[in-house]
Amino acid sequence: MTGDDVLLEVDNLKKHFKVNQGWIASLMESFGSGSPDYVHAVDGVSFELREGETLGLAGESGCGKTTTGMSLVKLHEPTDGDIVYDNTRLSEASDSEIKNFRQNAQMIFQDPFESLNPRMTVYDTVAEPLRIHDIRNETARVQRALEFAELLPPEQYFNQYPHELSGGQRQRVAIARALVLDPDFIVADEPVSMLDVSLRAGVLSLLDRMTDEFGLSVVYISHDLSLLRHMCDRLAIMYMGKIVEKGPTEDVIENTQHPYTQALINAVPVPDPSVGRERVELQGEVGDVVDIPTGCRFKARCPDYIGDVCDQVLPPLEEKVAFDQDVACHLYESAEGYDPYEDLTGTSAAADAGESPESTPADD
Amino acid sequence: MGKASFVVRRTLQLVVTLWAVGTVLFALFRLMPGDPTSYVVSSQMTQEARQQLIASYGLNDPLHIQYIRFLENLVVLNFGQSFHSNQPVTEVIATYLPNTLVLMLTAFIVAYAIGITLGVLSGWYRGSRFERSTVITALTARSVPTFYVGLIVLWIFGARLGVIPMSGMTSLGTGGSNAGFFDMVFSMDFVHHLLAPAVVLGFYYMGYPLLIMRSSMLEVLSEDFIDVCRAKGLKERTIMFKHAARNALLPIITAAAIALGYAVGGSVLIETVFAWPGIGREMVRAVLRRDFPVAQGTFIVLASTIIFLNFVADLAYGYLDPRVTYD
Amino acid sequence: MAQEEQSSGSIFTDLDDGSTDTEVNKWQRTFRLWQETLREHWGMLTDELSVKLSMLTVAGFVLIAIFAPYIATHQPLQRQYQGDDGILIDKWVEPSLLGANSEYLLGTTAEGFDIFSQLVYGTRAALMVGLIAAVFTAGIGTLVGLVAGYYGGKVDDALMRLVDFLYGMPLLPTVIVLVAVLGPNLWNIILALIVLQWRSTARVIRSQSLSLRERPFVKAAEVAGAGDWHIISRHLAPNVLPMTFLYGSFGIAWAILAEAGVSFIGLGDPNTVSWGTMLQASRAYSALSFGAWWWFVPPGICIGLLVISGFLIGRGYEEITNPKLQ
Amino acid sequence: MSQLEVEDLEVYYETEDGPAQAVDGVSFELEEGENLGIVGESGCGKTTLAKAIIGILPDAGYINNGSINFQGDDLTELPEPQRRRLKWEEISMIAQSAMNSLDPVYTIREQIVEAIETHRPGTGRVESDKIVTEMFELVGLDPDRADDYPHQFSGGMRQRAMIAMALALKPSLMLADEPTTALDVIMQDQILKRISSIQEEINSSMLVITHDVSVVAETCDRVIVMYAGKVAEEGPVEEIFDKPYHPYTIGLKRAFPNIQKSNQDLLSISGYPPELIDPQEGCRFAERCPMATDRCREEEPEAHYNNGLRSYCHYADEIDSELRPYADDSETWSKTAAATDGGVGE
Repeated sequence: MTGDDVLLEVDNLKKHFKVNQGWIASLMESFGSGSPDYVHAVDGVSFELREGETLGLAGESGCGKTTTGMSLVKLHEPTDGDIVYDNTRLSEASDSEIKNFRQNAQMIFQDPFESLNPRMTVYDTVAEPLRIHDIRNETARVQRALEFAELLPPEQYFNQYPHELSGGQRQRVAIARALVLDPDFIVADEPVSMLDVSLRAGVLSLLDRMTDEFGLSVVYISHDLSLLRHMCDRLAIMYMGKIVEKGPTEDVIENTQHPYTQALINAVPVPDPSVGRERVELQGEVGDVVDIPTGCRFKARCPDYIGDVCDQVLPPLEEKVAFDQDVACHLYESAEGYDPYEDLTGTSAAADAGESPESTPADD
Repeated sequence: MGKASFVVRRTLQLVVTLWAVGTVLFALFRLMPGDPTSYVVSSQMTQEARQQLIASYGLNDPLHIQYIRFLENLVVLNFGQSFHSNQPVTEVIATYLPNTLVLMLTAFIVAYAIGITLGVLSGWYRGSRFERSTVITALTARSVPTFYVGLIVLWIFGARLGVIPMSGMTSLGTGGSNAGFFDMVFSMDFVHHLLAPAVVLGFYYMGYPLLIMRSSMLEVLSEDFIDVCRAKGLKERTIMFKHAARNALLPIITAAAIALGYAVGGSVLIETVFAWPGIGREMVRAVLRRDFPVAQGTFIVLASTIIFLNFVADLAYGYLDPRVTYD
Repeated sequence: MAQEEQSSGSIFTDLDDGSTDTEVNKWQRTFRLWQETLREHWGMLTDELSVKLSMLTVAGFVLIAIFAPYIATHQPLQRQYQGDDGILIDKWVEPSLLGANSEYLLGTTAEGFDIFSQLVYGTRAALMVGLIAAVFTAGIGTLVGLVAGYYGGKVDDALMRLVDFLYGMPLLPTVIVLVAVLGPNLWNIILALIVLQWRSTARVIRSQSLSLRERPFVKAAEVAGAGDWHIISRHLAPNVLPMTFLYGSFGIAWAILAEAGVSFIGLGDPNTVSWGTMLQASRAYSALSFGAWWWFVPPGICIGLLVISGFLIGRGYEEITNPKLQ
Repeated sequence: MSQLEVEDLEVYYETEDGPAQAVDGVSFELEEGENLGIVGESGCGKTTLAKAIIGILPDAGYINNGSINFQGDDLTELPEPQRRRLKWEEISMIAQSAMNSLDPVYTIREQIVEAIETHRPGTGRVESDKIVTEMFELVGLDPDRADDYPHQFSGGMRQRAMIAMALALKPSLMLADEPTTALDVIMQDQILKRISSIQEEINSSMLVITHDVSVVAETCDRVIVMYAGKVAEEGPVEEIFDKPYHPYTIGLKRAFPNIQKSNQDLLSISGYPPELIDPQEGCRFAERCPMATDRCREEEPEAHYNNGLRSYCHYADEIDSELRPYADDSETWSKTAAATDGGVGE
């Protein structure tokens, strides 16, 4: 059902968090009097992860990229939708299937000072996953993992504690821990954002070697588009819990379609004073994900707001005519001929019909 | 959700906690090993007097009936009669509770005023000799048993120097029953009696707020906005009190609520040492005399005072910290 | 081993044959983990002068408690008789330390007991109450805190409501009532303290576990498939250990103070001597007005010394766990 | 005489095992209305330098040597009352994470009015409210929200409130310590644009401290690159980015991704910044520098001048021939002393 080399498929994933209330409020709620609010952190996200591919998840803070990443490794149970791994839907997977999935999905975190247990030596930290899945010849595997993470000679690091290591070294131990089970894919949540610039490239080259030498797939989560351009084969831009644009990195960055992606790229400062960049004045701030507006979530800030269709009809993320990337925006006519104007309720439909949907793409 | 619903929710919680304390007490006296009635009757009574008394207390009724009656009495504050003096327990409470409140609250307020100020200063002048000495005094205040300090104070100032009265709340013959409670409280003689126990109790209470305030000050002083205040060119004193102390005050409120649990214990001991006619001392005497209704009644009053003061502390916290949004 | 059909370049391929080489077994690792943590804390703890002094004091008291029979000159609860015809009870004897020619170092009480021996045997009662109560205070509190903090939701709510209820009970009066009901003996006092004292530990450990629960290294263990108990014992417990020790040492201090208080008001254990019962007796016989300060001053000093040592050890530990407090 | 002249300033921190030399002999000048950027990685001393200029060094920090001349007075010598009068009136600050740079228990208005009344005791309520409203409009905030508490503002709004407070007394020098690090890229863009437009309007000079090379490239006229407490290189922003004359700047430029370039291979400088407690002699970058020789390890480099750039490197003049041609391939950077001393120690 999925492409031959697709490792993982995310199918309309949703994750909502109940706004936390005291026990009295939940008491009142069980009597049906109070209705709980939900934070719609991830609100219907679908994408595929192919083998040996690095997929970037980009967006401002609060857009749901980290929650999505954590749902991929089952740190969160999806509220709706599902994740398909090895042709099994994880929500229906048996315990042994879950245990096998756990061996093949690992994660690297942002803060090097918090991603290692301060009370555990490097050896214990890297060996722990092996012990959980009781895989034998632990010491040899730990050694190999540390060597791959360029912590040479590995034995010297065995008995060291995290507080004796630098930020870069800690992040390498975290990578070794993620690798030791020889997983199929790794979710990396802003792995280098807390490292000094001059040290980042060293850690990033590790992630590259993982995909090239291992055939490992990486989901790279970051707000730093220039870094993502360097690292990722494909890119997905998220806004308020949904993907607004997804496709090969070069297409998404070089000929951007969605107005939000365009604003995001224009806002990135360039480390070259001689080159100017076109400044798009985008007002306001990211919307509140508790009571979600109707239609397109970017409508309040969108420089190319068309009218009621943006206001009422949620633009689906789909193949658009004449581009390689999928875009969720009414500016473009969808390849499969879906016409958003039909869903328009009320009289306003007639007024908008006149305006042809193929108005010129907004970004030039 | 607003303050109103917080108050409602918190009162609900207050009632539930009170009910829980009452139930535990009910269970304590009835489900304990041995014959529960042994607490109710005193040994010299004849057999039938004993049965008659037990019947009058309905102790042979099924448990749940007793429980319902117990709760009804609780609500209407009727704790039955004292064996010892046949006085209704509520009367006993009415006479002794105010004395405890006067002693405890004076000591509490004095202790918190001194404790907080010393806490602010020792937090600000960190590493100085002043800070080290205040911390040591605070620790000693919490380490040496309060009744022992009372004994020593009584011995030195009472027995040896005769500066303070050895016991009681008023000298004999002055506190006539007609004198109203309030004019008694403000009479010099009462203050003279109050001085020693209040000071000893205050010394015991002072340690806790001082240490909490100091660590809370240290926490606040590492915040960025203190640097910004310095950059704004404010005087050191303004930063210390207006910004640092004001923020450091917040944890003190919750700490005060917890400290109340210990405060009552302290006042029970001090009342015993200084023979101060407070409800704590009354409870101890009732327990020793196996005067079960008075013991039960005084205990419930003490516990509900604590729970109520906790409730007040929670509300006060809301006013002091704008970030609390009661959701 | 995970199914190997596609990733040829895995650096682990040649290790699949399952040859066991120098395996470091699991228990040895766990033991080393805890041993390392404790040694590290011990090192940090003992470089503080006040902590060293208080440790010496506690050790001193422990020695006295162990060798009490050899140190004490008389049986603590045995009346002393004077002279050969043995009928006269030695009451209110001046302490030989103050120059009186009596054989009692600190003199005798109004009932004719040797004060010095009572003081020595009192150490046993204090340490017994202190240590046992502290172990349970820290133990139960940590367990409840860890479980509430880790599982959160309904479990957390239920446990924390219980803690709030316990906080509603004033400590000493509740112990008094419990001891009155259960009968005045040392074990009942200890039981009453155990029931009440774990509440503050639970609340602190719970808030620490809640914050540890969200740390990436716990998430990483979860992702690797670690079970709840594995995470609690490997990741939460070692990081919560300093706080447990801290509240353990505070527990010693509170327990001793509470026992002294309960004994002082007359609910102490009649057939064991403790510093609290000594003070109660001295008050009952109004040693104050007799000026027999050698009767009621030493017990108070012993309590103060032992309790302040407990606090100082605790504070030394607190400064390790929270560097801001230095 | 330029507005701010810092002459071989040394700022040390007292630690158990000896003084940490956070700033070790830094000199630079700032003209009226100029926009100077100080860029460097963590631990290079840029924040300590900023705190020394503003006058909020922590107790453990002290100025060991050197002077900070600001509009004629040496701030290090000035007695406390005068020094305090200069704070915020002449030199104001925009802190990094406005998250906790505003006192949580007072409203924004109260905190701004406090700054005004401290320095101009006479101003009445009406006057200070007018300033608050004016400042709010200047930074693009709705004046009616001046009575909110800091926690009711979003990250971007709190940063604007910080800027409003910094502008309240129309200072002649504004010091921004990582002003946009905690913000998302779109909010950062809005804030940077706002800061530069305000700066022109009130014509105050600005000192921007950041680790983000791109932010400096877009906002500053001149740049100082700092490494391990010393100035590595200083000069106009165009020249420094085009052809730097210090190996560290060259390496740093290649470690920074540029969104406008496709498939660029990033480069990392092996090794890590040296200890600040009795650091070794000579150039502090020697350990990680591909051109390092024994001379670099013993002798401290003086300033070399190449087309307007002041760089502290013995071989600054030979950079065009020795390093620049091979600077792009990562081989040159991996055979430095730090890389070869057993394991990638970083």
